[in-house]
Amino acid sequence: MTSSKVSREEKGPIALELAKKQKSISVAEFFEKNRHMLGFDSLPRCLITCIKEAVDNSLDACEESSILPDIYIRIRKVDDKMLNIVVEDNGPGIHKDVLPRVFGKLLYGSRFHAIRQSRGQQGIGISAAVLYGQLTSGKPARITSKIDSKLPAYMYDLKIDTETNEPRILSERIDEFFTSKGTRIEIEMEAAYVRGRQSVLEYLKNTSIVNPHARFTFIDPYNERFTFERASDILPKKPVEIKPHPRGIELGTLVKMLQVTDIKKLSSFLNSEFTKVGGYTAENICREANIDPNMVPHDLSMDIEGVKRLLGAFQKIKVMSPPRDCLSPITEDLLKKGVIQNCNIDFIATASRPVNASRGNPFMVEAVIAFGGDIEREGKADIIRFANRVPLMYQQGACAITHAIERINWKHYNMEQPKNAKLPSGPIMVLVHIASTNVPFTSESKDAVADIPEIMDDVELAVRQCARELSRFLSEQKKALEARKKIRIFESYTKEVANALSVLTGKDEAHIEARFLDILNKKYSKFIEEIPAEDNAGGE
Amino acid sequence: MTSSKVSREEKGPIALELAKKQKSISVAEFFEKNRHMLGFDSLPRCLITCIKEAVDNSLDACEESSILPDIYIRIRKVDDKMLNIVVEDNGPGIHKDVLPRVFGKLLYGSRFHAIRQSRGQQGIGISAAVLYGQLTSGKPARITSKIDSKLPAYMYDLKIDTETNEPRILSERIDEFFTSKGTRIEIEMEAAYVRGRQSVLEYLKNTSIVNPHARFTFIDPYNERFTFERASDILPKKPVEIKPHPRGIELGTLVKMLQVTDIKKLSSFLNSEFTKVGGYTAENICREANIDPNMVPHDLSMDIEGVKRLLGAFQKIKVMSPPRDCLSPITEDLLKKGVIQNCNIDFIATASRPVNASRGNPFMVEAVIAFGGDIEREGKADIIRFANRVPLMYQQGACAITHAIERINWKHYNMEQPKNAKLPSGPIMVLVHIASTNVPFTSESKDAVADIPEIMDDVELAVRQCARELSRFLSEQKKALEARKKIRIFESYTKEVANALSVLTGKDEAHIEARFLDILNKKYSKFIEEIPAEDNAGGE
Amino acid sequence: MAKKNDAIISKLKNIGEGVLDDVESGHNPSMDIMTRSINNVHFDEASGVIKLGNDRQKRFYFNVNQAKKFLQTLLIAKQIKTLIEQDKPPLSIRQLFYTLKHEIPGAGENTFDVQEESDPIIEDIEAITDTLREDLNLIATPNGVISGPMVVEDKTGDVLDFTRMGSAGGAVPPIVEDDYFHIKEMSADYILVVEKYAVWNLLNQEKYWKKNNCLLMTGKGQPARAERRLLARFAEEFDIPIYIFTDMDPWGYYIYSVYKYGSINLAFFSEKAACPPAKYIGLSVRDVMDFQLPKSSWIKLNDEDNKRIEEISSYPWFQKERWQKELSDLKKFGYKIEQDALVSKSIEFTSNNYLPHKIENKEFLE
Amino acid sequence: MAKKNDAIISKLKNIGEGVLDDVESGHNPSMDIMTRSINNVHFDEASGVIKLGNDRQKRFYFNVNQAKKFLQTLLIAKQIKTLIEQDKPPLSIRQLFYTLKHEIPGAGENTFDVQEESDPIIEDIEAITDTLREDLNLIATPNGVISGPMVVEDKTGDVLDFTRMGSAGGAVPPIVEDDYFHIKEMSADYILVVEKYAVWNLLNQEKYWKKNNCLLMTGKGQPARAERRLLARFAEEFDIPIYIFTDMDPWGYYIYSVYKYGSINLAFFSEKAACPPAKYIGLSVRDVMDFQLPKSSWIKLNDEDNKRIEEISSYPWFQKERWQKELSDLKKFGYKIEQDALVSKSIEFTSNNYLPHKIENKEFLE
Repeated sequence: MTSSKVSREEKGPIALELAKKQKSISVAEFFEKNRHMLGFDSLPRCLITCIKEAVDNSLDACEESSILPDIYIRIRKVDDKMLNIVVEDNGPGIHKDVLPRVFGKLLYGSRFHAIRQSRGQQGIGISAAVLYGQLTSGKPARITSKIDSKLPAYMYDLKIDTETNEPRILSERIDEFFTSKGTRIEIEMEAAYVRGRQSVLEYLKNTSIVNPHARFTFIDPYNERFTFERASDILPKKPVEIKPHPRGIELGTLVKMLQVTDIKKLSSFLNSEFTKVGGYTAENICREANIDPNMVPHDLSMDIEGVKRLLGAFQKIKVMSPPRDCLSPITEDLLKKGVIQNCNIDFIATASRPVNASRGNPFMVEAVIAFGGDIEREGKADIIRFANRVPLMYQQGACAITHAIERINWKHYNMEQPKNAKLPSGPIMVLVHIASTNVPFTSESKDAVADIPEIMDDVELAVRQCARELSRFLSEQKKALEARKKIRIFESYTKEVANALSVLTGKDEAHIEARFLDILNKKYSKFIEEIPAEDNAGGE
Repeated sequence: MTSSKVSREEKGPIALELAKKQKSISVAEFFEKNRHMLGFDSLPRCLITCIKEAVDNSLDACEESSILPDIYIRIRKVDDKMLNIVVEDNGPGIHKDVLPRVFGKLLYGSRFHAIRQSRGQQGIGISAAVLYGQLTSGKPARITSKIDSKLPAYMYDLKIDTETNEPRILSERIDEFFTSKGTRIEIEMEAAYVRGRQSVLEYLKNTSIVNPHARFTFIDPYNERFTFERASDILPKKPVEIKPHPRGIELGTLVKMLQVTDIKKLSSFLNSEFTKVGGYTAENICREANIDPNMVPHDLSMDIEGVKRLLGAFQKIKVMSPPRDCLSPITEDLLKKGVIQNCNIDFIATASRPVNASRGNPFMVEAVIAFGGDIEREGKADIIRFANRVPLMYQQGACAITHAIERINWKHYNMEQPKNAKLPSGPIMVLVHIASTNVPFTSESKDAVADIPEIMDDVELAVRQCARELSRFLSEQKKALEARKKIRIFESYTKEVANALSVLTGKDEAHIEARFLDILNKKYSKFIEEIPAEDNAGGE
Repeated sequence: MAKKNDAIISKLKNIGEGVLDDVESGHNPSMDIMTRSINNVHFDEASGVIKLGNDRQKRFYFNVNQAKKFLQTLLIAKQIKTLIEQDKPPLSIRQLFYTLKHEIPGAGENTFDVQEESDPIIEDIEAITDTLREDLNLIATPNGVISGPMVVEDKTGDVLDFTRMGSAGGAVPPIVEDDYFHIKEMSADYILVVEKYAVWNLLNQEKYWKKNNCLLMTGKGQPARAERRLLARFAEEFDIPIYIFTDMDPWGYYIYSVYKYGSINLAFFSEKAACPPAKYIGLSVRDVMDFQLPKSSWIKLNDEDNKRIEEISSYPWFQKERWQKELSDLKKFGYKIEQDALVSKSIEFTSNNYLPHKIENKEFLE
Repeated sequence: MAKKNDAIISKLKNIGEGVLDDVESGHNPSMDIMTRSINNVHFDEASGVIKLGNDRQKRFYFNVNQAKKFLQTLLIAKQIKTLIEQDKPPLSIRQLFYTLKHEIPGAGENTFDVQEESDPIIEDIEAITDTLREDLNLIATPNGVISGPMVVEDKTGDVLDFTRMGSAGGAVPPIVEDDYFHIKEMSADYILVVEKYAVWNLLNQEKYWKKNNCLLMTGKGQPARAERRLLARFAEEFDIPIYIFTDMDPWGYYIYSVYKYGSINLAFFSEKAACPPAKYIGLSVRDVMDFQLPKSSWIKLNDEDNKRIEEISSYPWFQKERWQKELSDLKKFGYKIEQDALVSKSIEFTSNNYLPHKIENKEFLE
């Protein structure tokens, strides 16, 4: 009652007072407060996130510069809570003019506006690691980079000023000991090193599967060294940057494109600003939308109804799928090699879907099912998820890949699936890789792909295709096993039958047995398979 | 092989070219591309997210101004895909100087830096709805606000310029028809109206449970009107803004605080910049940390090891829990009323945990378990989650509340829990409310609380407390039922016993029966309950 | 005797020869087996007996569903032939089973695991060779006992007077063919077959057979082959009424029908072991009212009982109007009563009241 | 006779009086029940018999775990008293069960649902009243048949000559006490008890009893009360060897021990029905080598068999060294052999080789 009484004493509009409190928030402050969104929550996860962001950047940089990646990761224990992390690559290095912002400013990067597959995209990841490091250790990150063998290596100690979201350089000097081209980052942070399913080792193993052209060397806190060798010496084809694809583009985006273009003719605009739209297609689209192809795009942007018709025409007129070359699929062959190099298995099947698009972003799904060998026999199947060659280590239950796999009734594929279980059981490993110019993650920590219907459908189809092959393998295996068993049983029976017939008829037992075995060897499959509907002869 | 060949043709450092591509990204662009992170993914969800953001703002504004909220929500169908959404409140209104940025700029708000419980905090939500609206409908949002009955109402049509993250006002005029104080927002967007578990109606019902002081009026697309009346006329106590609590604060934050403070003496700094740290406690902390209490804070900020010792002392020296008044719990009483007003049930138990802190943020957990009545009998228990009086509608499986509840073995509480099931089955509803100055969501779409151990522990303890009460209720119910059944059976047996005894002894049957019933009525409970370990007399 | 055996041996040999012909000509070896499933069993209205039809089915060797049975059939045929040729005394079907049961080397399984496997194959061979198993030198364990005015000369030469068999009565031997069990005298006015030993025992203790000059027999529940075959002989050889007395439940009714008509399971045997003149004396639903049977002896029909009533109602030999009524009355009544329960009225009620009343008033079901 | 019955009635009445005393003094009514669990059963080395000890337990009425049994005990006591008083002929325990089975009004359940409920309570009353059930006017269904040189005068006055009982042998009556079954003559040299009817039948057909001047009996597997009591009488009354012949498996050994020592389940009855002089003639593991029993008749011991061997090994009456060795030999051998299987060596093997050899060489286990 006291508090509601206050509201009745009017002393001028409250809005005036409230307005005074309104102010802008820096994105660095925002993410400092919400760092769990970027994958910095539990201590083991903070470690993986940091390594993952650094490795992603290294791989992207090497590939853009056509260098076979060679990445070195080292973790040292500083004290009970604090770890020191080093990631070093043989990439092109980072120019000193941009280096501080690459590591010291959130939302700063080279790949945000490009429609092309890459690992990092938002310009957040590695800066977030720097942010988390300074927050928990109080210490700056140390970055060393050398961009040319003839030029010196520069070493920076830097922090992020969260109020301005700009880098603050604490020291800058030449590092005489850094002799080869590449970049090295060293961060100290609160984190924990663990083993098992969600560990650095597992992350590197999976990363190695989907990056068969990369070599990883890892020194763990106990000074043990692990090397993940290349399965291939060929760099993946560099994804090409493309224009947006008309299928799935949104009204607001289209309006904005119409507004800002310099092109004065609608059909030319369509032809040059969209991928896979030729002159003929552009004319068709305009006709379907009932819009003059010579109209000035900027004028059309004023007419929302007209733009909506144009959007409608995009759906109706058949436009070729987005080009595959903006994506960098692993290819079935290398996926197989990657898996086999890392795991002893009995069977492997792969599938890749054609390039598809969702919201104007091309994407492509690849899948692998591996079976048997050293894969854990007890419990349910393992799902291993990747997006743009990066393993997704957390939030399996929230991911479109998992959800798509769970839609499958595995019993149809000869696999065991306990009642109410969403996944099959047995020594099964399901790998799915989604390559896209813009993977729709559920959060910036990039752990789970959002439930976009087009993506889920393609994941399901790819996994089903592998499952069909596995099913054939399993049923052939079973059949072969049964056939062998049947023959063995018939051989055993035949001795008994021959003896009985010999007693009944007085004929020679050995001769009878030989005749039976003769038929068994020549025709057993025919006889065994022509099983009549049901054996009622006995009459029970 | 071709691609790796290219890498060997050196034409100056590649880093130079790469550097040219580096640039800043606007936060609006970022979220335009990643709008699923803000809860704009599936069409039904876009609708709920939009309404939720508007209603959150309205409730926050009313409460800050001590007004009992009266909120009107209307949804109209524009065409197959497009909905028109109106949310109108009786709040304080928004001053015209800040209104465009409140609705047209992401990361702009009044509550980000305040340590105090509120619904909105990041200054993202409603602007994101405006952004999504303009993206999908191409149309601006229309906002009307009146801050004083004597002043006119201003109406704005505005969009967000994503490249700059600033509002673009398309029109601004006085609305003669808007006569009472408050704010109204109208947005057109691609969205879908559905019924069921994740619907606007369910959202409003749950919102009404945790905001018993608010009235909601809802007009659905079929022109049907729903009203959710107040269960209480008393406004919740306004949460008070506090300083950070030393327990759980992070090294980096502490360093920053030491750097920027104007206070010249460490002990005074501790005393005035932290909640619940008095002069005596401040001295104790310094002593424990082995730091001179008269030291200048800024000097200490240079000595990371010293700051670490200070942080260690924060953990060792006992500091009182954060004050409860920065939070606005619903209180057990009103939670009960809210549930009972919305649901016919047989039993209800509530629990609330003391205020706790995680990473310097105070939080508090309240829980309710309701049983029986109209609650669905088949299938598993319903979990209803709330954070800061806002229902969490999506991603139940990814939420700390769910995970904490799933840690409980419900069989210990007399409830059925099928093998491998994570939740009990039966007519059970579990409600959990987390109130915090900063709820750690897993993503900006605010669907799920991150797995912070302190929060999970408190959720588990609160739910267990309710579960114990329910368990007692269930076992008493069962006991009463069994006792009634036992007496009835003994009455039946006694007729037979009396007859047999009469035949054996020749005594009067009616007399024998009467004597037996006499003992049964007087002493049955004593006799029935003194059951010896096992009945071996029969000797099978 | 020798001639009869020669014929049987030749039939058994034929089975083997047929199989050998198939093998020599490269065919999948097979045997013709009389179909004993319900489809090939019919109720012959004229003779009032359940009979096996003429349908045959091939049993193949090279067929995973049939191979084991094929083997088992040959094993049993072989064994029977051997035993007859060596002029051995009859064996039980259990002994036959044990003489053949062994592990098949290399197959990891036994020729037979349980007697339930060999029993139906013995029936197959009975049908193939058109010979009762008793003539194949096989016997089933009998359970019955008899008392009353009958004198029998056993194959052993012993003369058995069934009026002088004491409290235990005379046991039914495993083979009751005339050469084993020659009935020299039979002066009973009727034959009363009682389902349960306990009831038979009570009647025997009260010398019911003496007071009523009848033959009193029990098969101890569902009768074995010997009791059925013996009752068939009584019907063939003596022109006196035969009454069947069972529980008032579908299981009791069915025991009556097995004595009278035979059974589907042993359709081949039924032709030789049915007793068409048998009459059902009770308990029947009418009796509950007529004799005021106390409610304390009623037992609720359970699901299984009701299911069995449905089944029996559909059998061709229960289609007579009186029986359909009895079955639907039982269902309506909702309770069953066991013949033992008559003792709850009084111990002597069965012998002094119930049976004399029913016989005097000819209250039978047929 | 009347005096014996008076004593029994008085004992039954006492049960009721005790309960009434409790009620009248406001106590929870109870009865003293002899504990029949294994803890109160011991093997009496001196007499070589399993005996019931003196432990008693109270059975209370007002105790949800015991109330139903309490009621059932009174119902059965009442019924037995009534039947004796009315001088009725003995009933089977099944008949007794049916006379008492009915729905308890208001309780939604029956006094008894299955005979397994009333049987143990009959045993309780036997123990309370220290009276064999046969004297309580109750009988169990007998299964046995006998042939051989014995003449019996039955209670009916019939004189039964067991050398003249034909192929079926003479049936064992339900009550074998002297007043019912008076043995007038016994000229056998020994008594041979055979586990299985099929084996008994084969020996009987071959007139084994005549050739060897012995009494040939079978209980058809696990013996019923009458067969056990009869064997006990033979031992009490005649000084001739008694041999038990069973399968070579723990079940067969156990049947031997039941005849000889009695059983835990019927410990009260055992004192009166044990036959301490009985000797085990076979099959035993030594026989496998001695008689070269063919491997085809061996059957693998299954888990249940092995478990049973373990159990039997721990029984006090199997502690003799020879028996412990037999049991461990069986386990080591890993196979069991059924007595029926001897026919696979030759049909006459049992009577012409096996049994004579064993008896001549006194190869018994005791």
